[in-house]
Amino acid sequence: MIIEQCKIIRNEEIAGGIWEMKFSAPGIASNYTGPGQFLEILLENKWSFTVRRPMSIANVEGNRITVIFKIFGRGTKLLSERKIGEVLDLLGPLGNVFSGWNEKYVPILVGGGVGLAPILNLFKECQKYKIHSNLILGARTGREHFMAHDPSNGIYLTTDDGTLGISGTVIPTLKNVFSDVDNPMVYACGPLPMLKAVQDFVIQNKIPTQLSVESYMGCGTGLCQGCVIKKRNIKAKTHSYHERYSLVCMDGPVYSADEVCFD
Amino acid sequence: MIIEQCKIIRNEEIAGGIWEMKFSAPGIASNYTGPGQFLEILLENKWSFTVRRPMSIANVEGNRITVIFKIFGRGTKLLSERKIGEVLDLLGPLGNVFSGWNEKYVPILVGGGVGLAPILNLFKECQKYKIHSNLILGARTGREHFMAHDPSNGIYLTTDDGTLGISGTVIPTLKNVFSDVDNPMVYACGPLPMLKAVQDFVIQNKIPTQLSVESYMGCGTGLCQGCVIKKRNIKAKTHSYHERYSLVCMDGPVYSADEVCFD
Amino acid sequence: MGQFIQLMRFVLTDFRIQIGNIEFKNPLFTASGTFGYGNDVPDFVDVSKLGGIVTKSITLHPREGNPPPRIVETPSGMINSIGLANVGVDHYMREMVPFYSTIDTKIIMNIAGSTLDEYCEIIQKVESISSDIAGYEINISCPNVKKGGMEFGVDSSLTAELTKTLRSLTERLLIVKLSPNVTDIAAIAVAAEESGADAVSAINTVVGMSINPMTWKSNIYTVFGGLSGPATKPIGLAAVQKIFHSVTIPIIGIGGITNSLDVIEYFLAGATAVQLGTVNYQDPSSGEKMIDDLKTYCKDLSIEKISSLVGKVKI
Amino acid sequence: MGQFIQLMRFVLTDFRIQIGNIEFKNPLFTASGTFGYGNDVPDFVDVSKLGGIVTKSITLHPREGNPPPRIVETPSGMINSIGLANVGVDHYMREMVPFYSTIDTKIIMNIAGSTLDEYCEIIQKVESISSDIAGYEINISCPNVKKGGMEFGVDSSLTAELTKTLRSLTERLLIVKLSPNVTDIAAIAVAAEESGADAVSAINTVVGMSINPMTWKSNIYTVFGGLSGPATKPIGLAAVQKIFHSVTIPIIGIGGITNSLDVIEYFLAGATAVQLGTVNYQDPSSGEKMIDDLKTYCKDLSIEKISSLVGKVKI
Ligand SMILES: Cc1cc2nc3c(=O)[nH]c(=O)nc-3n(C[C@H](O)[C@H](O)[C@H](O)COP(=O)(O)OP(=O)(O)OC[C@H]3O[C@@H](n4cnc5c(N)ncnc54)[C@H](O)[C@@H]3O)c2cc1C
Ligand SMILES: Cc1cc2nc3c(=O)[nH]c(=O)nc-3n(C[C@H](O)[C@H](O)[C@H](O)COP(=O)(O)OP(=O)(O)OC[C@H]3O[C@@H](n4cnc5c(N)ncnc54)[C@H](O)[C@@H]3O)c2cc1C
Ligand SMILES: Cc1cc2nc3c(=O)[nH]c(=O)nc-3n(C[C@H](O)[C@H](O)[C@H](O)COP(=O)(O)O)c2cc1C
Ligand SMILES: Cc1cc2nc3c(=O)[nH]c(=O)nc-3n(C[C@H](O)[C@H](O)[C@H](O)COP(=O)(O)O)c2cc1C
Ligand code: FES
Ligand code: FES
Repeated sequence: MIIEQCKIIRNEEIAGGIWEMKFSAPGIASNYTGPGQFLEILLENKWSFTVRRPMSIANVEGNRITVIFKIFGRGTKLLSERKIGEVLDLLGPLGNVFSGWNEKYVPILVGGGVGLAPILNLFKECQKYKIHSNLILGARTGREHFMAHDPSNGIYLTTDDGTLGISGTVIPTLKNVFSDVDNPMVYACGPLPMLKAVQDFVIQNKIPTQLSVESYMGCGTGLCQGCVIKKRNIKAKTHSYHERYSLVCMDGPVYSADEVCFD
Repeated sequence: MIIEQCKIIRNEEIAGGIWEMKFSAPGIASNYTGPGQFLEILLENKWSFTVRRPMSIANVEGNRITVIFKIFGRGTKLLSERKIGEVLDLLGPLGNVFSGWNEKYVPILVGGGVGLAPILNLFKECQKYKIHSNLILGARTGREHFMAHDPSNGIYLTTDDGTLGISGTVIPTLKNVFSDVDNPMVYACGPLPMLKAVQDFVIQNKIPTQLSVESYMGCGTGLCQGCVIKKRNIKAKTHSYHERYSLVCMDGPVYSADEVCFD
Repeated sequence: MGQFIQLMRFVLTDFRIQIGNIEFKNPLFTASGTFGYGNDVPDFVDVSKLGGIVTKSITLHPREGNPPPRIVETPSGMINSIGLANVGVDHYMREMVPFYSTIDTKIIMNIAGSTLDEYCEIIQKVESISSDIAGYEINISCPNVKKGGMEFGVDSSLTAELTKTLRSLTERLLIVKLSPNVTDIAAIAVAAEESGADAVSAINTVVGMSINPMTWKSNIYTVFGGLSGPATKPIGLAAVQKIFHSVTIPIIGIGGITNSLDVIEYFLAGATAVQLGTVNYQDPSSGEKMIDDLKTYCKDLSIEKISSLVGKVKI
Repeated sequence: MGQFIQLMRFVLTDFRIQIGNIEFKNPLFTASGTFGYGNDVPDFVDVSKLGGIVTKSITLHPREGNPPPRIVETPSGMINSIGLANVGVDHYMREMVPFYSTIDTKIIMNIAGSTLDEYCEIIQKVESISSDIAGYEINISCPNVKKGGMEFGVDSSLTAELTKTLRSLTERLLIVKLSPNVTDIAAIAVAAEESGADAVSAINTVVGMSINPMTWKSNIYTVFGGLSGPATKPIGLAAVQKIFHSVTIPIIGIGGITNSLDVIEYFLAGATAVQLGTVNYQDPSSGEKMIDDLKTYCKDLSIEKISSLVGKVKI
C-alpha cells in the first residue's frame, strides 16, 4: 500500500452515467495482487472532501490502472469532470482478492450497478488463464450497459426494465446458469439487495461463493475502524480484533458468502 | 444589482500572478454605472467557499465585463484555473463610482497591487472623454506590471525593487506629478499602506481625492453588516444607519479621502 | 386520468405550518442578521415568497456594532462578530415597520438585550403601537457581545425567568432562540417551553476563532466570533433532534442550510420550520429557490403535507 | 558570512517541547482513534518522525464498538460513532506495548471508562508492568458511548475527582482530554489543573447528526456521533484560547488540523503541542509532512524555538 500521485490518461463516459478512468500508476500497479483490490481516491480539495472515495480496480495493464465508476454524488461528479493530464492522489492497492478460481471450478461472475468493476476484472483474469467463466451483469436500464449481451460466449446482461438483454434482476439468470454448470463457484459484487439475494441462493444451494462488499470507509487503512460489516460466524483473529465485526478495508472487501451478514 | 450566470470568454495571465478574466454578462453590464463598481463572484463549490469574492470591474465593453485579479489564496487560485466557456455565478454591479472627474480637473490616478483594476477602468474612461489624466501604477516587482512605462503620455510605473519604471512606491511619483499639474484631483485604489500614505499626502495638501477601499465582505448586498470601515467624520444617513462605521459594499467602495479612517 | 390525479396531488402539497396561533404559508424563514429588516433587500428578491422573515436583532438603543474585521471565512463556514449593529427599536418602529403592511409575509422581530428590563422595554414599546409584526424571537444567545444576553442563554433558570416575564407582556408569538454553546440545549428548551414560549429556534452561531498564521493577528477584532454555515449543519441537526425528544412545542431549525435537502434533514430531525442564514450571503433569493425545489421533492415522494415529515428520521 | 549565520539559524530551530517532565522531540502527535495503537500503520508511514502517538481509547475490557454505519462525511468534516472499539487493556499490554521499545516516539495511552473504578483498574494494570508508555490521556469526553465517561467530561467536580484519583496512581504524564460540548470548557480545564493534571488536550469531537434525505435514515447507527475535521477548527481554536487564559499547564490543541499553518494557528491560540486526527485518514503520513513544512515556516520567519509562538496571537 502506497500513496501515489497519478496522472489521468483516460476519462470517458462508457455508458449512461458510467465512467471509465485510467491512471498511470506504476507504484500501485506493481503492488497489485489481483481482482478484488481497490483504491482510495483523494478528491482535490481538502476542505470540501474530508474522506477519500473507494473505487475497485477494474483492470491493471503494465503501469496502468483502470477504475469504472458511476456518478453517485458530489465526489463522483467531480471525478467525471477531471481532465486527461490532471493528477490525482491515490492510495492503494487496498484489500484482499477474489481467490480459489482455477480449472477445477466454473466461475459464475455476477456484477450489479457499480459492483461490476471487480467482477469484470476477474472475468478478464479468467480469460487470461483460459478458465471458462460465465458473466452476469445487471443494470436498471439498457443505457447503463456498455458490453454486448452474448449468451453464447457466457455473457448475460440483465435490465430491471427489460430494455436490454434479459428482463429482471441477475438472480433468475444466476439460477439458470447455475443449473447448467458443474462445479460452479460464484463471485459477486453489487448493491446490497443483490448481494443478499445472491447470498440466500448460494447458501441454500451450498455453492462456494465469494462476495465483494461495500461499506462506508473513512480511511481504507484500518485506522478509523469505521468500515465494519457484521459477521455471520466467528473468524479467528482479524485486523478488527473483534468477533462480531470485520473491517472491510483490511479483512475484505472479499468475503466468503457464509462469513458476512447484511442486516 | 442582479445575479447572473456568466460565461467566461477570456482568462489569461497578463503579468506575473495577475490574471485578466472576461465574462459575457449582458444583464450586469446594462446596470453598470461606472468605474469603482464591483462584482461578487461565487466560487463553484457551496461547501468549500462560503462567501463570494469581491472583484472590481476593470472594463465594460458592450455585454462584456473584465476583471483583473491577483492570485492571493484558494479562491483566486481556483479562478485562475477556470476555463473559457465555463459559467460563473456573478452578483453585480455593486457599490458606488468614482465621481467628479471632468475637464475642470486633471485626474491623477494611483493604483497599487490588486487595486489597479478600478483605476485602469477610470483611466480608460477619461481617455474616452478626452480628459487628460496621469496614471501611476505601483507593484512590488517588474513582472507584476503589464503596461509600458511611458511618462511622456502620463503613464508612470513604479516598482519597490526598481526592476521596472521608477524605483520606490507610488508616493514620490504622486508628489512629483502633483507638483506639475494645476487643479489636480486624485483617485486611488490599492493596499492599505498605500492608501494611508496617499491619504496623508492629499489631506496635507488639500487635494480633492477619492479612495476606493477594501474590506472583508460577507455578502456585498448590505445584509451581513460585515464590511464596515471606520469613518473620519460623520455623514448624514447612510446604509449602515450608524455614525462611526460605513458599509463599504453599499456606501463605498469609493470614499472621499477625508471620510474614512484606516486605523 | 391517472396522470391527472397525480397532477392534482402535487398541486395540493400543503406547505402551510402552524406555530402558536400563527399560520405560515411555508416553513422557510430567513434567519436573524442575514436579511436585514426585510425592507431593504436586493430588488431581485421576492420576499413575499418566504414563509417568514426574522429581522436582525433589535436592541433598545441603536448600536454601532464591533470594529472591523467582523467576518472571516472558515472551512465550509464563516465566523462573524457584528456586535448587534442595529438601528434600535424606535427607529425600527418608525422607519421599517410600515413597510411590512405592503408584503404578505409574516414578520418576526428578533430582539436582544443585556438585562431583563431591556428586553421588556423593547416589547412594551412594540406592543404600544399597532403593527404587522407577527411575533418575537428572543435572542438569548449572541456570542459576540459582552452584554448580549449570553448569561440568559446558558442558564435554564434565567431563560425561564426571561421567557415568563416576556410572555406576560405579549400575546404575539414568542420564540426563544437557543445557543449551541451549552452542555444541555434540551434543558434550556424545556425551560422555555414551561415558561410559555410558543416555539424555540436552534441554533445560533457556535463560538469560534480564526487567526492569520502569517501576520499572527486574530481575523476577528473581538477574537471570538460566531461560526455559521454548512460546517455547523451537523451541530444544528443534533440540537434539533435532542430538543425534539424533550419538548412538544414546535422547533425552528437553523444552521448551515444551503439547499432543499438540508431543509428535509431538519424536518426529519424534528423541525417544524427552518431559517436560512449564511446562504443568503451567496444568494439572497435562496429561499425562493428552495421552496421550488421542496415542491419537486414533495411531488416526487408524494408527500401531501410538509409537516408530515417532522421528526420522521428512521433510527 | 551573514548568509552562513542565517543558515545556522534554521538548522538550530528548536522543535522540542516539554509537557510535565517529559520532553517531546516535536509538538506533532497523532490523535486518539485515528492512528490505531501506533503499531500497525501503513508501511509508508515513519512513526519515528512524530513527536508523540496517542493510542485509540483503551478500556478495561475489549469492546466491539457500535454497529455500522459508523462514519459519514459532512461539509468539511465527518461524523463518527465507532463506540470505543478496542482490544482491551490486557491484550494491549501483551501484544502492542512491546512494539514501542522499537521506536523513538513517545507513546501516550488514551484510556476510557464508564466508572471511576474502571479508569483506576486500567492504570493499575499498566503501572504494574514496566513499559515504554510515557503517559496517559484521559478520555472523559467520548460523545458516542452511553457509558463512555461523558458524565465526567461535562462536570467540573467529577473531572476533579477523577483526575485526583488517577494522579495518585501514577507518576507518568497525566493529560485530561476535554469535550467541546460544554458551556464552559475553561472551568473543566481549571478543575483538571487543580487536581494535578500535567496538561489538558482539547477538543474531542463535537456532537453532530446527519440524515439521508432520500431514505430518511440516520447516517449513523447511534444517531448522534462526533464531528471532526476542518469544520471544527474554529471551535478547537476558540477552546484553546479560552483555556489558555485560565490555566498555566500546557494545552494540546486538537481539531481540524490539515496543514502546517493550522498548527501555527493552534500555537498562536495557546497550544504547546497539537494532535492530528481526521487528516490521518486522507494521509497517515501527514504528520511527517507537516513537520517539514513547519521547519520551512520557522526558517522563513527566523523562529528559533517553536514554543516561542505559544499564545502569541495579536488581538
Ligand atoms: C471497496 C469499495 C469499492 C467500490 N468500488 C466502486 C467502483 O468500482 N465503482 C463505483 O462507481 N463505486 C464504487 N464504490 C462506491 C463508491 O465508493 C461510492 O459510490 C462513492 O464513494 C460515492 O462518492 P460521491 O462523493 O459521489 O457520493 P456522496 O455524495 O459522498 O455520497 C453518496 C453515497 O456514496 C457512498 N459513499 C460516499 N463516500 C463513501 C465512502 N467513503 N465509502 C463508501 N461509500 C461512500 C455512500 O453510499 C453515500 O451515501 C466502492 C465502494 C467500496 C467500499
Ligand atoms: C471592493 C473590492 C474590490 C476588489 N477588487 C479586486 C480586484 O479587482 N482584483 C483583485 O485581485 N482583488 C480584488 N479585491 C480583493 C479580492 O477580493 C481578494 O483578493 C480575494 O477575495 C481573495 O480571495 P482568495 O480566496 O484568493 O483568498 P483567501 O485565501 O480566501 O484569503 C486571503 C485574503 O484575501 C482577502 N479576502 C478573502 N475573501 C475576501 C472577501 N470576501 N472580501 C474581501 N477580501 C477577501 C483577505 O484579505 C484574506 O485574508 C477586491 C476586494 C474588494 C473588497
Ligand atoms: C453575519 C451574521 C449576523 C448574525 N446576526 C444575528 C443577530 O443579530 N441575531 C441573531 O439572533 N442571530 C444572528 N445570526 C445568527 C443567524 O441567525 C443563524 O442563527 C446562524 O447564522 C446559523 O444559521 P446559518 O448557518 O444558516 O447561517 C447572525 C449570523 C451571521 C452569519
Ligand atoms: C473515527 C474517529 C475515532 C476517534 N476515536 C477516539 C477515541 O477512541 N478516543 C478519543 O479520545 N478520541 C477519539 N477521536 C477524537 C480525536 O482524537 C480528535 O479529538 C478529533 O477527531 C478532533 O480532531 P480532528 O478534527 O483532527 O479529527 C476519534 C475521532 C475519529 C474521527
Ligand atoms: S475504512 Fe477506516 S478502518 Fe476501514
Ligand atoms: S459585505 Fe455584507 S454588508 Fe457589506
